[in-house]
Amino acid sequence: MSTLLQVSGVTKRFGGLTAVREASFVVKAGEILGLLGPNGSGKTTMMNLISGNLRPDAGGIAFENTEIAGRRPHLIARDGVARTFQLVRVVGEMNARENVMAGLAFRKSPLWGSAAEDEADRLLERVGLAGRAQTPAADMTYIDQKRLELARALGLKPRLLLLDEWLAGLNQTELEGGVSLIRSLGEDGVTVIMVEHVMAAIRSLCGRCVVMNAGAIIAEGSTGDVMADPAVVSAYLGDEHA
Amino acid sequence: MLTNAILSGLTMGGMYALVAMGLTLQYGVSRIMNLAYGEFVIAASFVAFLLFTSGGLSPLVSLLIIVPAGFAVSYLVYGILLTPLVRRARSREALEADSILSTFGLLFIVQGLMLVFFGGNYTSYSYFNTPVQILGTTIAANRLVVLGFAVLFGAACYFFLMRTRTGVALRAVAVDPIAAGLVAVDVRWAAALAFALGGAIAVTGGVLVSMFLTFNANIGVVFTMKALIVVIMGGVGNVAGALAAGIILGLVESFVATFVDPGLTIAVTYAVFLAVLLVRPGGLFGTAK
Amino acid sequence: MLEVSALSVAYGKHQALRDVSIVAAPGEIVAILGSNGAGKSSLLKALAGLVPKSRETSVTLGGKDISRLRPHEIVEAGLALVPEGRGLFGDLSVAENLQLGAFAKRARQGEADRLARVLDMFPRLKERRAQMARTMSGGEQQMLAIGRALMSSPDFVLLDEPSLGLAPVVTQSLFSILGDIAAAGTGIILVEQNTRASLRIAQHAYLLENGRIVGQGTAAELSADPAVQRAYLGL
Amino acid sequence: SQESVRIGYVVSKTGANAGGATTSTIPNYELWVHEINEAGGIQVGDQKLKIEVVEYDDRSSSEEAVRAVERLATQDKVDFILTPWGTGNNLAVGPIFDKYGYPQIAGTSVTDRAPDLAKRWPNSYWLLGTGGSYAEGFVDLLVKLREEGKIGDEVAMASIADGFGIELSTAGRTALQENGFKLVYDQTYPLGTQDLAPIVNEVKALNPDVFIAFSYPPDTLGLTDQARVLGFNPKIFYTGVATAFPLYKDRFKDAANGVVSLGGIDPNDEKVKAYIAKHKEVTGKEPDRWASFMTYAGLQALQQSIEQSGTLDKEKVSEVLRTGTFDTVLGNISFDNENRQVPNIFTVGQWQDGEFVGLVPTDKEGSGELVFPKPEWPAAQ
Amino acid sequence: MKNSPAFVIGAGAILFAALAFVPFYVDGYGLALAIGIASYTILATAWALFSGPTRYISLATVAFFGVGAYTVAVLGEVLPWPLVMLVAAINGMLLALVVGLSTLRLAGIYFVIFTFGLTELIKQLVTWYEVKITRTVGRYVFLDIDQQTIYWQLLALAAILFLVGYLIGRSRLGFALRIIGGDETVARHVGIDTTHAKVALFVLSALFMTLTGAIMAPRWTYIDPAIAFNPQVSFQAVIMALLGGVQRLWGPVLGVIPMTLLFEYLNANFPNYFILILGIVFMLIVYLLPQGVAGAVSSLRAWSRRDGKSVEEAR
Ligand SMILES: Nc1ncnc2c1ncn2[C@@H]1O[C@H](COP(=O)(O)OP(=O)(O)OP(=O)(O)O)[C@@H](O)[C@H]1O
Ligand SMILES: Nc1ncnc2c1ncn2[C@@H]1O[C@H](COP(=O)(O)OP(=O)(O)OP(=O)(O)O)[C@@H](O)[C@H]1O
Ligand SMILES: [Mg+2]
Ligand SMILES: [Mg+2]
Repeated sequence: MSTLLQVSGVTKRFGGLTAVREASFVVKAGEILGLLGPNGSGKTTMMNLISGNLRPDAGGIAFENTEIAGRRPHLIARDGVARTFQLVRVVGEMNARENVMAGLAFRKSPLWGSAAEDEADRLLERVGLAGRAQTPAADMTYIDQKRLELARALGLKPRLLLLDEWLAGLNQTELEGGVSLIRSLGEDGVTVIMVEHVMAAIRSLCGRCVVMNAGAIIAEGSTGDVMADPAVVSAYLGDEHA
Repeated sequence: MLTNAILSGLTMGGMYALVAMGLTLQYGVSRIMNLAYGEFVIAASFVAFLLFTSGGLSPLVSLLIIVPAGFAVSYLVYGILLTPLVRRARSREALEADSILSTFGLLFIVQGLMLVFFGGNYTSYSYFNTPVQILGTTIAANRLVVLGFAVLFGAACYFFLMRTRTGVALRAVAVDPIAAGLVAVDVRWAAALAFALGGAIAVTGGVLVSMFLTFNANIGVVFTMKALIVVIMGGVGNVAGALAAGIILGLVESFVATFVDPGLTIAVTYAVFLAVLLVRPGGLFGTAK
Repeated sequence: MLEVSALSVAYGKHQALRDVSIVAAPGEIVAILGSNGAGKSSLLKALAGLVPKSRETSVTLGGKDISRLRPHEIVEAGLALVPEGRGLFGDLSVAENLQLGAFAKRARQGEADRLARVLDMFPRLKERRAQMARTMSGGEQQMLAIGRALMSSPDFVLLDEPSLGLAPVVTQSLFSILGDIAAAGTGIILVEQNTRASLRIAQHAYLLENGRIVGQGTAAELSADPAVQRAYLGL
Repeated sequence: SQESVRIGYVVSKTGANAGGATTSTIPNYELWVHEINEAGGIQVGDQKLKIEVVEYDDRSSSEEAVRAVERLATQDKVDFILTPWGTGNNLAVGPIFDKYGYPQIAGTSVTDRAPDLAKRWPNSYWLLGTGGSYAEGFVDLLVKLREEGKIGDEVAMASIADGFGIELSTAGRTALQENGFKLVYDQTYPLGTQDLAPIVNEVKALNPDVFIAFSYPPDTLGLTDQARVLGFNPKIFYTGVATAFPLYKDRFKDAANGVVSLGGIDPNDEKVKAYIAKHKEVTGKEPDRWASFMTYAGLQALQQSIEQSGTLDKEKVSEVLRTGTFDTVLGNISFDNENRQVPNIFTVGQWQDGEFVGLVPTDKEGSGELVFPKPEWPAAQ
Repeated sequence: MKNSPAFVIGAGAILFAALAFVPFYVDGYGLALAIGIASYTILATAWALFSGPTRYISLATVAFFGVGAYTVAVLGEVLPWPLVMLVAAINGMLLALVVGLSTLRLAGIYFVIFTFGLTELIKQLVTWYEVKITRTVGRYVFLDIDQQTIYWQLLALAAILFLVGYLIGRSRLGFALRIIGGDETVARHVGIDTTHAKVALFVLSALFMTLTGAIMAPRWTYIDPAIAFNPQVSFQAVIMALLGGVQRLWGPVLGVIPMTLLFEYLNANFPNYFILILGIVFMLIVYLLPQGVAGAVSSLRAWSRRDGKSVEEAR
């Protein structure tokens, strides 16, 4: 598998706090990579750095062999990196269809007009929001808003999808649906980096994981190996998952 | 000349800061963008003038009447006129737009009342205009009083907001009114309190500036805009910021007038204000989002 | 005792809750189970006074009717909510958020002790007392929200998905902390997607579907119920 | 034939210009209407017609003034229109007065273009004249003082940065320089300046014999205040608009003594005394000693030209206005045919024991003697 | 059918063509009123073009308006009229570019007051320049442009504005702006160049404001900074737009017309209590029409439509 994303030596500081410290890892095309770590270890910050929401203080990020570190987010998005947010962000006063059209209208090969509407409805259906096209996003539950966010991200036709705790808050049945949705994305050839604290999902979806702690990467490798790593167990998983 | 400039700048700056502090409470905590703010300032000036000329009451004494009255009137304004808007507002933006519109109406009403009662004439009287010698320069006592009040109020407000429980509660309301309810803060009470405190400060400013500024029923908006500039430059809801911003603007004004060109004073104050925002989009002490 | 009966909530035409009745005893953990959109959050918000309840609704806490009170009065009466999305004061520091937690008059006494307990429970908060809440990580904010609710010395805490976004190791300790809190006499109404863990610590549970209570029982009974197992436990 | 004379006007009752309009314009309009109606009306031909007023507020905006005058002319169809307050608004409404043939008797406009305007709009009268006439009149006075050895060459000048201040200061600067004065301080300050201490401080340090401020009411009071607090007492202390207001006298009492400004009256003139008394009686306050007089004189001229022509026909009344002589509070006046201003006004006056006495032109009847040097400021209360 | 672009544009064209005949049917006052309405319609609509979707409340309206007026004051007697307009347009757009680029990091009230401060700065600088350099603070504009012509120019400008606004509302640019107004971070992450979009629309809206100032200037004969840069104009435009409703292109005009007529009515009937009564009326409007006039019209329409439907169902 070829390398899709290469993060090398990235550092990000907030005032005196180093949120990400000389982190390096690679993401291969087509894989679903788990990004794990205790709360406050820098996972969301890492997502922000990749998507261009933050600018690294040092280090490089190469996407398809092009340097994207510090580029403005809209350019990165057009290059094919889409994301969802840990605390959902949808445009509340727009309806679901319009929210998804936001993802379609400004990508590299934009869709507009009725083509965009049709595609938006198709994506809504894919994430489980069929028939909700006219619902204002503000009136949807948290979980539905997360679905909506995913549909919007898919609208960008991403080659790399960043999911920040997208499965958090789903109950068992819903979780199963979510897991198979992400799996199907992988089958469609979308590369995914997912931050998640739900271990069952990580185990069933991710071939490889990267684990961060206090901003640094403490483990990288196949999911099984990583989960057995004593450092990961003590810092993150706790005895229950060991 | 330097001490002159500094002193004159400090006194004017103190006046700006004092007037701005009330607005920063009203906007910062109660989220009411009070466009009628300056009208309250001027209304107090008129009342002080009236008490002085017809009753011989010193403005400093009349503060004892006018400040509680300002507090009470503001409390009622909030309770009666603004609470319905607060209740119906679905978002911060909605409340902002509504409060702009309704206080714009209030501005007209207060101004209209002043016109009816006092006419459109310029009004001016003189109190405590005695020269005081400090550091080898002369300054009018009434201006020193304003500076004193500004520092006093600034310190008191700062202490109140940062150190007292009620103060922290007011700040909490400023940040998130819904969450404030969840920690047992009576949001309506807190917002009305902050609005009324702001009103009390506004009228204090009005009484004090009436001792040396010429005013009429139409210049309220000048005070509103100046106060807004100071509030924004200091960072919304930040009393220390308002004090600092007011004094900076006062000093800039007097230095430009003394050493550069009086014709540029206002231009430079605006330029400084804009420059501050360009560098710190959340104001001097604000947190940029 | 927290007793809720005939609770209904509507958002415009949309009826989110219908005739819901639940009870919880002091020191008891009551779990509310239900799928996405069932109305769990609406239930907690209604109890906390954030959304209007229908006229028939009755909520009593220790015998006192609190169904008509405003949010701050409800906290004062002894019911604290940790809402979905946390409801922190983003621009205030961690310490100030905690201080505000004890704003209720009932919470003034013993504030220092309670603060010490909360900081023990979540050492990360101790390290970051001066940090602005907005800049804390997702999980750190969750800790702060729970800590803040405990500061009000509530008789009952309403927790809306407290483990959301917490690392597994923290989730584990959270559940054991919840057990401790309850053991110390504070009742807990727990809305939680981590059904397995919540049924483990809960004494009692309700099943909510489409805004109605469709089942209830002891935690053990529900854990054994095949329908619950299928829908919520993934067995 | 009609039962009343319809008189319309639009003035700034609110907004930035309201202070000026409420001082010089509105009370005089009210006084004039009151007097005429009290006397049974205006004599038009063989009948006495009472005045019926239609008034609007222009909210200190040129656009509103333009629209309101259109309204007066085309909707209300008033017989005559009184002018708005201020230079800007009088210029804005000029074309409309002209279009509908109304005489425009402006009592509160100072503009160097007055002569041009009178040519452009043949029915327009600019009673306050040009900025130059005030500045030059004052400089003449200074020249004389210097000749008498009373003052030196050094003059400090501050002016407000708007049309009025700039016209006067430009004319003043030219006249001063032509006459060999040295401008040790020559600065402008913007409208709305609240802190005048820096200006007074700096000027005081330069210690000139003469201080001139072409200022507006709030700054006139502020400058005087600061000069007094800071103990700046030049031999000649000249401040601009509002010095001649009763407000100034009320505010500064004895301290006003010796302050020089634009305008002025002959306090011994019976007509002047009567006007002041009547103004006070009807409006509750005294008139200012400058623009109020021109405004009122203009109203008297309008009334007399209506009476003399015996008709409400605007053409005919205008004809009389252009050519006639009128008995007014300013004495017998006729409008200078060339540029339609009143030649017969005081351009410089001084507060002397509670009255603002006209000094220049010195040869004008009733002109007073300059009190020199300006007395010390009395101790502030 | 009713919403097809051809229909909407055609109907708009007919409406504007009809409005062009207004000067032949009204007297001077009627024309003055029409001019007032037309000018504020352009200002408020142009304001809402940018501020409606983005929710950035700009108080810089009069900065552009004043630049237009001043350009005429300076060049009106020097250059032919079309050229004057062109220069005004360029000035206004350049200024908007600077303002737009410098305000990118500002949000909320900081943006509001920044734009106000900027306007005052411009006014002060123009004053200072005139005082120090040209020594003519008040400028005289004697141009032979009659009132009808001013009206027609405004009408043409308004027609172009509505056309442009309509097209933008249907375009990706308009959509991008709505997303920016909803959540700027989201906008950036779906590939919107927020800087471009915001600045482009800001400049466009400023262009219309500038031209309005230029067209109106000959009405006043005399222009000084206080007249040209009167902040009241900015406030009035904002208030009218908010009152009408900014979510729809035709919203602001629903604020402009009643407000203008209300002003006229009160001014004529209560010249001495004008402000007081205006204030009271104003507050009543705010309380009674929470969604603005356009909102009220829309809900009225929705209500009548629902009503219609229920009648059908009953049959
Ligand atoms: N803007 C900021 N200013 C200051 N500190 C910040 C800022 N953003 C994040 N941090 C800090 O950086 C650290 C890393 O935060 P980040 O959000 O990346 O954590 P995370 O790994 O996503 O945690 P979680 O699993 O809880 O979401 C945290 O300690 C957080 O408090
Ligand atoms: N403010 C609102 N306006 C309109 N409808 C709402 C509102 N809040 C919630 N709803 C609706 O009420 C229903 C119940 O919502 P609620 O948030 O209580 O569900 P929940 O059980 O907490 O779901 P989740 O598991 O997704 O958190 C949902 O259908 C939701 O769409
Ligand atoms: Mg995170
Ligand atoms: Mg929920």
